[in-house]
Amino acid sequence: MLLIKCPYCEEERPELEFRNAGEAHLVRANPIIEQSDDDFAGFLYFRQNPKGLQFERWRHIHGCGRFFNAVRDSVSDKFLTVYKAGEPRPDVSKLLSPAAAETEPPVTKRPRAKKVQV
Amino acid sequence: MVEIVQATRRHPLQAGQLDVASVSVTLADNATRVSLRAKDNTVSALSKALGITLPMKPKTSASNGGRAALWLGPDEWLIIDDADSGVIADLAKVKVLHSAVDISHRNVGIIVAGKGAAAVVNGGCPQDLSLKAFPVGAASRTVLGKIEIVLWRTGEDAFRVECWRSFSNYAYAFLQESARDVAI
Amino acid sequence: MSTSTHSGSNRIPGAGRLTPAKTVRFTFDGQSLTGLEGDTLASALLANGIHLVGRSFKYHRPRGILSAGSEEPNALVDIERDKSRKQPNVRATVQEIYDGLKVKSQNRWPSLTFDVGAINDVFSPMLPAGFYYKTFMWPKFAWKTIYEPKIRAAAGLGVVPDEPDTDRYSNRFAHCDLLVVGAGAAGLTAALSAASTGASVIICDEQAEPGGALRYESDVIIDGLPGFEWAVAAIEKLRAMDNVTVLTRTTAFGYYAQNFVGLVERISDHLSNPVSDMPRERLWQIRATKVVLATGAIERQMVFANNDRPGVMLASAARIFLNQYGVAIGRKVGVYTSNDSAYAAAIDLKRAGIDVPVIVDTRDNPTPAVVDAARSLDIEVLTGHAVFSAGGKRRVSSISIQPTRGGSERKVAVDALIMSGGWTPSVHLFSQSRGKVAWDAANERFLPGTYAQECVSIGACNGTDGLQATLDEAFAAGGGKGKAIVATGGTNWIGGMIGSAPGAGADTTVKAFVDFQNDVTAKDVRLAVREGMHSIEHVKRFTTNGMATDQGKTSNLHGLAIAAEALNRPIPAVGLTTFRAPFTPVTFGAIVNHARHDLFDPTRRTPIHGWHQTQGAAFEDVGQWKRAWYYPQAGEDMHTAVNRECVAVRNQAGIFDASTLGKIEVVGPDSAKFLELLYTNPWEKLGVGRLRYGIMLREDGFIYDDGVVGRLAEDRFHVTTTTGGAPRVMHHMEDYLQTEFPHLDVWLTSTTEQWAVIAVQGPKAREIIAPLVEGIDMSNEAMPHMSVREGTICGVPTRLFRMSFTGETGYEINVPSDYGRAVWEAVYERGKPLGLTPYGTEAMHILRAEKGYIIVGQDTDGTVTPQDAGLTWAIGKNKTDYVGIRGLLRRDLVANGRKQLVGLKTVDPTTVLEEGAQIVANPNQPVPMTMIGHVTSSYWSENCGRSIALALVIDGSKRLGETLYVPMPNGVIEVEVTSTVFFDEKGERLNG
Amino acid sequence: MRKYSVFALAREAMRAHKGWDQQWSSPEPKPEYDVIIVGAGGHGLATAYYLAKEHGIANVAVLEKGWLGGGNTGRNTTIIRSNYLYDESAGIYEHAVKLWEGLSQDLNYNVMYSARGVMMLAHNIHDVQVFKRHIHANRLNGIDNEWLTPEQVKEFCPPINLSADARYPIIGAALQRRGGTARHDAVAWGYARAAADRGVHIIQNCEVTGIRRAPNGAVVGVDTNRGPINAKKVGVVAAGHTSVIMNMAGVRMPLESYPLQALVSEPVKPLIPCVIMSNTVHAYISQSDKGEMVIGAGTDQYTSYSQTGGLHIINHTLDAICEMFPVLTRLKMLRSWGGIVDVTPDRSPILAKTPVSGLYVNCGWGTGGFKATPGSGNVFAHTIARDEPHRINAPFTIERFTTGRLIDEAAAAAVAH
Repeated sequence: MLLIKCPYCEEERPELEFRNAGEAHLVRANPIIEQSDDDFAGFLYFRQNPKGLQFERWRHIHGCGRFFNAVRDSVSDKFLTVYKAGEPRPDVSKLLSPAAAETEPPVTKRPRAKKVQV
Repeated sequence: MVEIVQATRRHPLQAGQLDVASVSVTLADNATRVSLRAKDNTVSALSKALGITLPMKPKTSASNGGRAALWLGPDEWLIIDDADSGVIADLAKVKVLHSAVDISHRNVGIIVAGKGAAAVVNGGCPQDLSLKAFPVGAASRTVLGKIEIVLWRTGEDAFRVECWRSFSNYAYAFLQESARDVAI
Repeated sequence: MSTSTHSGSNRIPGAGRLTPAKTVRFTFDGQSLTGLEGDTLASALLANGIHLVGRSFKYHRPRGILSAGSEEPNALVDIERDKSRKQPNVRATVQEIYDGLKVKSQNRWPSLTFDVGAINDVFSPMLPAGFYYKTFMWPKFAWKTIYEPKIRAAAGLGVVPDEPDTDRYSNRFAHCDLLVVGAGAAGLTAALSAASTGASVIICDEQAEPGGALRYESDVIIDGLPGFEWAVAAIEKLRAMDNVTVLTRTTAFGYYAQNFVGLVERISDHLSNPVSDMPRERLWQIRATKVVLATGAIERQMVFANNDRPGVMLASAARIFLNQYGVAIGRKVGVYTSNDSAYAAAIDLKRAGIDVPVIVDTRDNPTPAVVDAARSLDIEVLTGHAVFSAGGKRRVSSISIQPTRGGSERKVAVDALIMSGGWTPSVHLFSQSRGKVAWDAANERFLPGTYAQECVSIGACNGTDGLQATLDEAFAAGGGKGKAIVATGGTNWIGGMIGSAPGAGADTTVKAFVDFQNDVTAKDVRLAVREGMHSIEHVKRFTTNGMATDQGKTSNLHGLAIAAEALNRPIPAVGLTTFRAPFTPVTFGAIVNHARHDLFDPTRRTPIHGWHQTQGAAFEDVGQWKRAWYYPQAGEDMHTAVNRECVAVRNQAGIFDASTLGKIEVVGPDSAKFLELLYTNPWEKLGVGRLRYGIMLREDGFIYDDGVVGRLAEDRFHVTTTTGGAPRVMHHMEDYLQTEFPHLDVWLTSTTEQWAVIAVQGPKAREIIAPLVEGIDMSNEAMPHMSVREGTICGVPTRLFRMSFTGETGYEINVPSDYGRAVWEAVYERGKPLGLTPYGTEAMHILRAEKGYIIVGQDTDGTVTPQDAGLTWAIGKNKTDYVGIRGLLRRDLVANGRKQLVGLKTVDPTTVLEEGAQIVANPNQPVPMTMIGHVTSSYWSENCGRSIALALVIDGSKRLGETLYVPMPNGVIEVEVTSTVFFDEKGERLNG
Repeated sequence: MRKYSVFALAREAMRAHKGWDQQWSSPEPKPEYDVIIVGAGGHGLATAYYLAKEHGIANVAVLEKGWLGGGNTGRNTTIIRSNYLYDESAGIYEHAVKLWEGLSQDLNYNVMYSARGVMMLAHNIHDVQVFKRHIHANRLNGIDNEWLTPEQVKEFCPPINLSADARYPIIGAALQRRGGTARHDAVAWGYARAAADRGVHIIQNCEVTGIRRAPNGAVVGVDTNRGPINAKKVGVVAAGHTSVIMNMAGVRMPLESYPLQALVSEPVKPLIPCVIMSNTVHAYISQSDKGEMVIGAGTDQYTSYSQTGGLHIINHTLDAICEMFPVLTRLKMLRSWGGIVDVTPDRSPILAKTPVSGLYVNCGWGTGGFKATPGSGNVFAHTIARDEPHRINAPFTIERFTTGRLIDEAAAAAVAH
């Protein structure tokens, strides 16, 4: 059972309180109706599924209820960081240097949540 | 004309007797409960109407008289009014943007009290319930066995467990079973 | 030498720590025996001179007791408290005895001493590793009918109980700063050190007493006290501290991600009469900031011919039986070793008055000091010698000794042999934590290498030799201030040999056991290599080495060494089996703990459930809910009851408990905008007080859920979902609200359980409820079909919906749940004289099918679009976005040949189709047939006087009037494709 | 190849089994092969075997980064059945079952295919509807699958809890009698031995690090930790690592890799005579020839390449098992382990050509690939040899995720495996 830091609850909580919600930073096109077949299939089904750093969504469903993003190493299952929905994709190179790993990414006050970020 | 007979309330649980001395698992009295949702900029107006400063820190609560506000999420509070003091009416008067939904009948409260109360809850709740991590007044949505609960520490050895009514028989039975173990 | 007859003839007065007066009676295979309180079954059996305890898995060879701990491969027994509490595969070395304990040996017939299965030992040349892959292939049918049943009957050890377990099991989640696994000298020191800093500490040990090796190390002095006394004092000190939890008889079995460790505490297996509330075992699920592994080392056997004979035992085990339990394992005990540690055992035995005729040491030049110590007690020491074979069958009777380089053989009579192949550090938990082990070539052992978690290994499991060094290391691991205490003595963990001993090498055919329980010999490992199994994983799987219930604690390293030798490769190049949880086998009951019986899964009941019960309703499971299915009256079967209910609804009225329907309150100024995006339907223009049936899609365009939505105010909607769909719909809505449409000012609250829902449907519905309602004008004009009003009923607040899932005039009365039962009863009392009839979900299904209303999940299956389901009308024509809008445009979703929902009428109106039956256009084609659809819903409709069905059929909407066929096992059923509406096609009854 | 038989065994018994050959050799890789298969699991080895046996293409290398059969082949719960709903699925799984039925003899290796029956329990009306839909579709497809009443369920599997007081009482079951289990390692070894005998090179400890392409984009070989190896055709059969390998060729896949855990109990005398699966209480169980209860359930919720999962998944799995078989609570979990399963959005596999010429992929078997091993290898060999899919695997394209023509067994059945 993983221990996951919720960026809203500001502490680590047991995995039982969370639900994984798949790859993060997928872009729902706007207007979606004009998206090409291939692009739409990419959005709907095609995934990075990386062996290594994975950007993924979680929901603290049995906690604060919020969706948020995380960077996790899919080999060690260790979390590098978590960040609120709508915040930009963190710079992985910084996360990987040990010094930077200690500090959390800057938290903006109540951002517009949005998983659409590249 | 048909005479209208006033409908009476019926609690979903019939309390059973738990014969362990050190810790008790009992039903809380009926209470008025509101799921309150609001953004930061309306919190002060709502606090004023409620007579409680809505807590803004995760896993905390605030209470005043029979009313308590439990932080459940960054825009969500569970208001419990044990005193039936008109909390819904008070909120209805607030004009600022918010959502207040009456969930008095949705939830059931169960009180776990006595020596080892934390261990009883830890029979099915995976959170750290040490006083350091979960001090008196702490509140959080979490899980108990296979259900979701709201857990509120009302004393060093006292917790209030809130769950949805159809899960209350499970929660009650679970806590009793765990209490038997803790009392060994 | 005098003996105590009370607790076994081999009990040595004055030896051990048990109290001679405290006797315990137990039986073994029916034989009544006496042991002492604190005995393990193994020590009590040995005290009574019993070495033969079980039979091996494959060859049924007689087996005794190898060890004194959880690594035991041989001494597995069956323990029976009563019929429901039989426990197979119990290690005699772990089970403590209690008064009345009943023990049976396993895997033998008819008896332990005479076992027919032992014939396998004779045929063993035909049964080498993996023999079954090479035979039993012909005749082809025989595998299933002859070979496999025979193999299966022969396999397996114990027997599963006949009756469900009456014991309790429990669970505890816990957190601590430091979890210490192992309460030997290292673990205790680390725990004391950490506890002194105020840290919260949990320390566990699988034994009943603390001390680990201190229980038998007779020469240890710590802090001025004999080792074991120090350990007892230490554990008492820890127990007395508020910040420390001491768990004995507790095994840390699994080390999971992020320092999550699973422990099992055995609470009552050692008690004669456990109290009823007492769980048998307790699962501890611990999250530790830091874990200290002080798991020690496990002694290995010597791999030589017939090393499995009862009476052949690990040297440390003999020591613990003597020093802890006061038991002599024999009168004349030989010693076979390849390292120093066995000398201490020999000396302890000798000092206790046991004859130790010889120490056979494979080394040419052992440490002089230990040899001198032995010789000073008149023990013969043969260096550069090996035991080539053990004699005897049900108990070792002699050993054959030869110089390792060959030479004349000498036979020495013994009644027990102790052996030491050296010590294997217990890196199991470290490996489970995803740490990488490193090969210590000098000492031929794997040690903790790279750590993956916040964890540290100390003492023997870390390869630390010397007691003082261990204590220093342990003290530092605990983080205490100051210095570790002073200690002397202790076991030398270094040295020994891995692989086959002299006389069991590649050129021999002897049975030198590597894995005792699975009967894997050194030659089996070599055969695997010869056959091309070059990875240790292949060797392991081909020979089953290390896969028995002891999980290879004594065999893994030997097997690896033999394979490496045969491959002529260094050990690390052959690999090491990764250790997986559990460390020792864990009872299912402990893992399941509370989740049995009523706590297996919540049973959700509506506020009106009790009433249904009083009416004798049958219930059906819908997700976790129990729903009233039908209400049989005296003499009625289901069919009759359901027909009666259906007719009553259409002719008078019915009352139905719809409380399980999911409900979500959508509040905020952007609510309508939000619903526009989540449903196919338009919502902006829905008036306050009006209802609309909504369809929700997934992004792929397939139907996800449906339900009626009411607008209570400009900024407040009451959304309903299907019963099963409620949680996922809420999650789906939150997902879009939080991450795709966060600019909308909307909040969602689940109100499923806030409201009890009482549906009253039928021509008399209004007449029945109107008198109970206050504050609402229920006239057709003021409150038409598909509207909602708020008022009171029976004096309590209600949200009154005028809607119908039956096609009749209908209402759904929402009242706060605690009032549900009372309002239901009031409505029923009021309606009963008018013919109001309670109906269940079965009647509800039929009534809606008569009207062609779909049930999501029954008439749709996750591959159905609104167009397929005939719900094109529910899609907002001018909408440019909603979830699923793009998915619906995909090529295959707009192509011809999709399955569409139609009605079916059987040509014979009395034939009711089976739900799930397949439909073909040509019934005369050969199998495999081309299927063009299937029946989704099918019922006898008493109201229509015939059977009715809904089906998904390829291009169904173009087939109205066509005849199709449903081939069943006993004949083909002819059906006509029809509209989906079977009753009141114009829908006039809704507005009655 | 030295033939295996009871006579050979007897002969060898007399000379201490010194005469057995290596079951497969461990050759050094050649610079070039006709076909490279990436992944020496059951599916990959079967592909190589059928390439050699049925298509005359024996100049094949199977590259394996670890040890053969060490991935999901050696980590699954060995359930075999073909009672799938859709014609496409029924086609491929039934093709496999037909091959299973003669596989030991074909390979001259006892893979212990044991048609003990797979029983899928129905606990509610929805289950009944779903299973009956399967049964009728199977019947018209010529695949055995029958409905059992609760009494027949009990008769077929006596230790099951049929009590009406059970939380989810059993109200019937679908039984495929030809379903069952096989010995997973033997399948990998049997295919490896038979393929090697026909000249296939099985190269273990050889990790593919790149897919080499010609300027026109076509595949020309692979890079490995043991150097480059040329081949005009490369078949990727890498299960949980498919996304990683395909990414080397720039092909993104509709796949996610999840940890799937399984466990066995200590061995006990025969109790459970068949395979039992329940979707509603969610677990499955069978008893191995050795006597161990072989138990599995669902995946962990997050993607991972770690081959480990959480204890809570084991908790839930055993909850369900003990609910179905209350007599099992005193059994003990002996081993638990995890595999990495590659899951497609419709839970059906992909066996197809790819947008890259000469590159073929066989993946997406999710939690249930073992049962398909012979059929999958057989039609994949055809696809590679002829550069066009076999009739049976033609529907299992990558393009279906663009057109929407899914083969959604998950949606239709709500049953895994």
